[in-house]
Amino acid sequence: MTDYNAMTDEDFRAEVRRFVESEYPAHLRNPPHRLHWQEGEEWFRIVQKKGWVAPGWPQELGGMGLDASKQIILIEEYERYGVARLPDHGVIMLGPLLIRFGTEAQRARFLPRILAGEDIWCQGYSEPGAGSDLASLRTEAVLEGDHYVVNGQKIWTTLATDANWIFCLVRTDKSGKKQEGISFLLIDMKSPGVTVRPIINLGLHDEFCEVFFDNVQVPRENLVGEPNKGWSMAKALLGFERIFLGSPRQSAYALSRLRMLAERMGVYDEPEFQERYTKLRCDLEDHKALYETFVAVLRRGEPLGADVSMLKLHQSDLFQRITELMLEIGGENAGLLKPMEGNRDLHPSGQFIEARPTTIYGGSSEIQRGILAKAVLELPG
Amino acid sequence: MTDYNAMTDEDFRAEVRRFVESEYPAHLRNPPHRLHWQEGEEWFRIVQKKGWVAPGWPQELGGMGLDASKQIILIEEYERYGVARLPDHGVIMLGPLLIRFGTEAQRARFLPRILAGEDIWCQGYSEPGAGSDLASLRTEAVLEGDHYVVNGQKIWTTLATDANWIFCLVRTDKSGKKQEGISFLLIDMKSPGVTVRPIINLGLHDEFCEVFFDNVQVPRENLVGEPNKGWSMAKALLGFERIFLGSPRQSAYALSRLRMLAERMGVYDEPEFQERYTKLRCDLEDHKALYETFVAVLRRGEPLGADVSMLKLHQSDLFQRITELMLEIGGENAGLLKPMEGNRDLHPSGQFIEARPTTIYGGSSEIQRGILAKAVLELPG
Amino acid sequence: MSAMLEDERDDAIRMIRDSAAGIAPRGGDRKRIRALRFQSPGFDPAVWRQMGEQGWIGLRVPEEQGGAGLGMGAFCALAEELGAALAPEPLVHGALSARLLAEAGATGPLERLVAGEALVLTAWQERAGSFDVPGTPEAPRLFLPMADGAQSFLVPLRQGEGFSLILQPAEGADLTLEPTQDGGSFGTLRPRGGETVGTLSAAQMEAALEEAALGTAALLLGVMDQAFAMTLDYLRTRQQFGKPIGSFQALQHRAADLKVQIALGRASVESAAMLCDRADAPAAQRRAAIARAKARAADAALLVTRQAIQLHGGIGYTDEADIGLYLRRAMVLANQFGTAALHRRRFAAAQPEVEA
Amino acid sequence: MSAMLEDERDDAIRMIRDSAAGIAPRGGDRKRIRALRFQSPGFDPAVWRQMGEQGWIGLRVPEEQGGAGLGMGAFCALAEELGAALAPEPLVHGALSARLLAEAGATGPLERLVAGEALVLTAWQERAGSFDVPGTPEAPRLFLPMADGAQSFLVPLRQGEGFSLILQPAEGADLTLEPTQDGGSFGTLRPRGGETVGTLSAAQMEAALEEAALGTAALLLGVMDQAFAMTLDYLRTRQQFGKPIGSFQALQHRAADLKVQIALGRASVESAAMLCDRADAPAAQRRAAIARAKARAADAALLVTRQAIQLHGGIGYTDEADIGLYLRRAMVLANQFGTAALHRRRFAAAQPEVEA
Repeated sequence: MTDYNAMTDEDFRAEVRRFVESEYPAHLRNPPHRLHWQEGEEWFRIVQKKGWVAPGWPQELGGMGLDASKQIILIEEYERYGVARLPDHGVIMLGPLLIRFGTEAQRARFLPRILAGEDIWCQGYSEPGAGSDLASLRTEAVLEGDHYVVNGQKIWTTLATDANWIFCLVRTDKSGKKQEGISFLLIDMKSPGVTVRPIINLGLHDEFCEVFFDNVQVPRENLVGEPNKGWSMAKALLGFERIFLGSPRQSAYALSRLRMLAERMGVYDEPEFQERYTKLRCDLEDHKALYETFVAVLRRGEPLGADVSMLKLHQSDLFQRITELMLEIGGENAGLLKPMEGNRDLHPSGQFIEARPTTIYGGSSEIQRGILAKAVLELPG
Repeated sequence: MTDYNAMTDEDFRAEVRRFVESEYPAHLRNPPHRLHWQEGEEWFRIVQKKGWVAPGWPQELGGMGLDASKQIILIEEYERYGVARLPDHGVIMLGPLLIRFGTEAQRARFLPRILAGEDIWCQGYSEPGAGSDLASLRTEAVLEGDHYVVNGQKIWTTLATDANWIFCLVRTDKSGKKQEGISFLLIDMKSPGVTVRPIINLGLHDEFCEVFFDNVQVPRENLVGEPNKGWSMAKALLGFERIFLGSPRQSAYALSRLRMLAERMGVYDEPEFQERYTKLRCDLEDHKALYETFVAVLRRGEPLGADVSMLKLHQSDLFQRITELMLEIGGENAGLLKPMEGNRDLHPSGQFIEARPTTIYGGSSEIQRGILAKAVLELPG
Repeated sequence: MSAMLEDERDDAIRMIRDSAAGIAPRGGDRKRIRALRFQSPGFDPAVWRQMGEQGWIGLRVPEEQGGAGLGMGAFCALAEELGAALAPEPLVHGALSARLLAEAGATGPLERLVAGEALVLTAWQERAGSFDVPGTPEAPRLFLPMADGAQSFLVPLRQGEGFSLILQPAEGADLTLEPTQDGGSFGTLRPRGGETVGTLSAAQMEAALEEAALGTAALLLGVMDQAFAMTLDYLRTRQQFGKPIGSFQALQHRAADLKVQIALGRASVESAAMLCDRADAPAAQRRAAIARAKARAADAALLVTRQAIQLHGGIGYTDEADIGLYLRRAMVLANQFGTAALHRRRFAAAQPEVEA
Repeated sequence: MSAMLEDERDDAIRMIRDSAAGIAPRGGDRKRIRALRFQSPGFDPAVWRQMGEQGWIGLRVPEEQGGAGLGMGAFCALAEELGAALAPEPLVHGALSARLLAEAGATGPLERLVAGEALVLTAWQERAGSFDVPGTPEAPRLFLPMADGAQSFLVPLRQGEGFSLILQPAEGADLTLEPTQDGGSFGTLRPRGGETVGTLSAAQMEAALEEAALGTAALLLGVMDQAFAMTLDYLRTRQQFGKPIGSFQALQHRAADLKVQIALGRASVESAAMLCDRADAPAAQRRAAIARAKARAADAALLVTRQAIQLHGGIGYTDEADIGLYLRRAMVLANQFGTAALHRRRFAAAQPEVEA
């Protein structure tokens, strides 16, 4: 097995770059929406063959065993090349959780199937009544003998239609504070009583789903960790991945498309456009510099603080502002449903709509500001 | 006596215009700060001779007896010509309050002295602990025999150094809700125990003062209206004058100076400047249009609603944005304490500083947004 | 305008709003909107006929030519209501054609159009984001909304200082369609054949386009106003952290700022309409007011509808939430008949400097 | 840069911050600032000498020329601390002169300057809001800060592609002063006489000015950082409506947004300094990074200090509240060594397009 961590950063970066440049399917670069499993499976098989499915897992469990610093390089190079994100909740979210909190039996049962692409996992956290206020979730799991009986509804479940398993936060105790009494449960989506309904989003894509549980029987051994400790487990796993919500990739990509659009519309050389475009470029470069300071924290092997919220807050805002300028300069083309002239790079309305949810999902901008105010700025109340 | 209300709007406007153009002292046009009494007395005497000291008071009490519509025309023409505001709390605030809530004796005693320029009044509402939260004021008046004994402190008292009388909101009852137990008291500033301390503001001008009361004896007959009803009386008097906090004058004046500065700095014809300048011009014109809709309400003889808060909110924001652009294009000159080249029209830092408090005084922008949210948009809580 | 004329004008505006509520109720009928979108022709010809019966298509056409002879105040009020209702029928475009046909004296086609028996679209635009009419004979005409529902196209051809107007039947026309975000479509017409129905001066053409721009601003005003009303409802009812989210100060203050923008937009549109209805207003002043109104309405409508999505949270990003329909409509309307930037440049060119 | 060099750099930065705290403590000593403002020369020559003794004025001058030979990371850290402390001593301007004298090999004047025994101001600027050095012999030199405290002026005169440097004593100089908002002054010098002390290339001159621009950005970073810290304190303690005002969500969110701008400003300044300290960084990349940092710092510092006034409410508008001193300093620094707009144009010219 290759000890990637022993490689220099430069060598490892070159290795990743070679890999994607030679093997990544060209037609999948920078897709305009999250890929369904079937759309991206071709790439998954290439990654699988390379043994790179799970960058963060230990090598003895089939992962690459990369430290945070190397994982960032991997992702940077993927992003740079426009590599699509696959349904990856099994690798990114569930795997680390099982490795840290699961039983030996759970690890042995689930991890290999993730690596093999046999189980596709989705994440059941959000609920209709519990958006930004996640802890108020109400999907209930009642222990009856050897089974939990689950009733309730999840929403914003990314690509649930592709998944055969879902990991959920469920309420197992209604006494006490609302953060308590939440457990972490693994549910086979083929179980009777599970219904998935895709939600068509503003981009007219079916990326999100609702998942309904109607007296779904879940074997007791599918509970991960202790009962009623699900909330703290899930929070503990909010690790360095949080940095990626603030990655400059989306904005950098959008800015390059803004330029193409400006050239196509004949406004690129106008001083008014240049002024606004240059401001956005400066914002992006400063964002990259800020992002690097958080990467440096990870490189030093330190955990991220609550101030990482700044990254997501600023990147989503910047991404939106870039696409708003696209809409302004696109003229009537900004009203088109599809790309201009069949050219995917010229799609102001598509990029504009794609940017909308970034200030909502993954902790809305309002939530991020609240975190900053309280946890970082130590403001009262 | 002239019945001004019988004149057409056009005739009355022409009359006002003639008056200011022929009689207003040129050196007092558009002063960079509020004039002290001594600085403006010359103009007061001219107005007094004309009989125009109190536009809104009834003619039988020595006023012009103008209706709201005519008063607006008067003020529009004053503003257009750059007529300075004199210390006018007696005319604008106290007069109407005495006319509505005072006794015959109070009117007879105080109103003529205001018209004669013998009494200069200032307003004692704000306190150090009660800025935006005015109702929490603590200056106390305790009735002892025929006198109230007043102790406490007022702040942001405009031009208190010029005044010989102050009208105050004072607490006369500490039980009950904080809006209750407040009374309206007239205090002779020559009374023992009254101390005035000017506050130097950011513009290095002494427009505001602190006024201290140390066991000040105030005759009982100086109470206006019923005891403990001061709050509702003061609120009832917040009449159509609220529209003037949203007058386009400040922004229009600043915008004209922005243009002069841009020409002087050689950036006026740059497309980047033109774009931003034109946006500000559009903002101003739209503001004027919005302002006119409120003027129309007054012309119809109707009272202003809480939505008049929009005017102040937008005008102060616009004024500030105009002066921020001044600072940007002024280069190093924006750091100068005094006008450039001795030309009062070229003073970016001065205008910038002058714009700062407009989002703080007269109900801060935060307070205005709160009013809009609750009283106009009917949002909960 | 005298007080009496002003009262008459106010009455007309009130009446038109009331009658709009019958065909296109503000809050209601989004089921109809959803049923029509992404279908051909994207609107309901029966409703178009109703609009004709109401006299809306020819609202601005003089009474002696079969129109209602009303002012821009009434037209903007109507457009605002239709914007609020998301009505997909292309009233502003139809009214533009009606005005041009009336000015050119093309009685026959005008009659059918104002009756709602036909849709005539004016094929003036040759370049995205433009507001001028080159009138090039062979040049493709762009961004014709709901073009698959039109019976004919009115094609201006440059002739000296003015234009000759060609009426080309839709049948057999070289027309391609692209779907738009709001469920309608933009057609591209390669003009060919047709008959000349009259001539117009450049000034007539520009004034007509300006009215269409102002009408579009009014549509946008309706869009943002209704989107905001729906958002306020949501803020009052949606609970998070045990409270209605509208009780959170940060959202309250944002709502207040949006309200200011809407109020500015309304003041801007209505003052421009008022100016159009004053016979003595100079053309440059009218042009400046319209330009300002269109720029404000475009920017404010996009701001308000974007924020409406944000304030709706996750649900706002679903297609099934109606609030998204408002964002999509704003995206399509914002740049029609001139972008905000273009209109601000027109404003700067038309409006003499402020006096102060 | 190797890990070892990076550690050394970090140590130098830490040390410089510590030593700054001795002479110019962040939060403290605003009494000193108030005592000096609007007086001549607006700073304390004794403190200037102390700065010399600490090696600050010659921080960037090579050790073999009597300087400390430290990098821009250390210089920016120092400038940030002095900005936070509102120290009026013109360190960035003195350091600019030191660098130019060192590069020109003018040993004598350099020695006195870096020791803090004299203040030498570089009289390069001939036009407001400019960043170029025309070097016109007779042209008045503008915006010389604290010029009444200078012992001499360094006047660049255009000579072929480069400059000759004239050292002109302050005594007898034709110098006029105007007070500045922060209590200092700007001098205008009509150069006359003096002796040539060396020559410089245009590239040397530009690089030196760029360092001064970055140093000014660091000053601004300190100004906004400290103003924000004071504002947070105020938000935590000031009560209204029975609660600390910092518990109001609208103010919390605004504070969060300001924090983001400060963090971007810090990242921008520090990454530019890091680039300057990398021997292999191309000049265009360095120029772009500095331009970006100066533009960001200027805009962010004005935003933060403006909002600091607003968040302080009425008290923030009084001269006796220290928060106003920060706004005034930001007003003076923001446009020094190039405005934000100018630096963004420099960025656009220097930086190749983004790859994506």
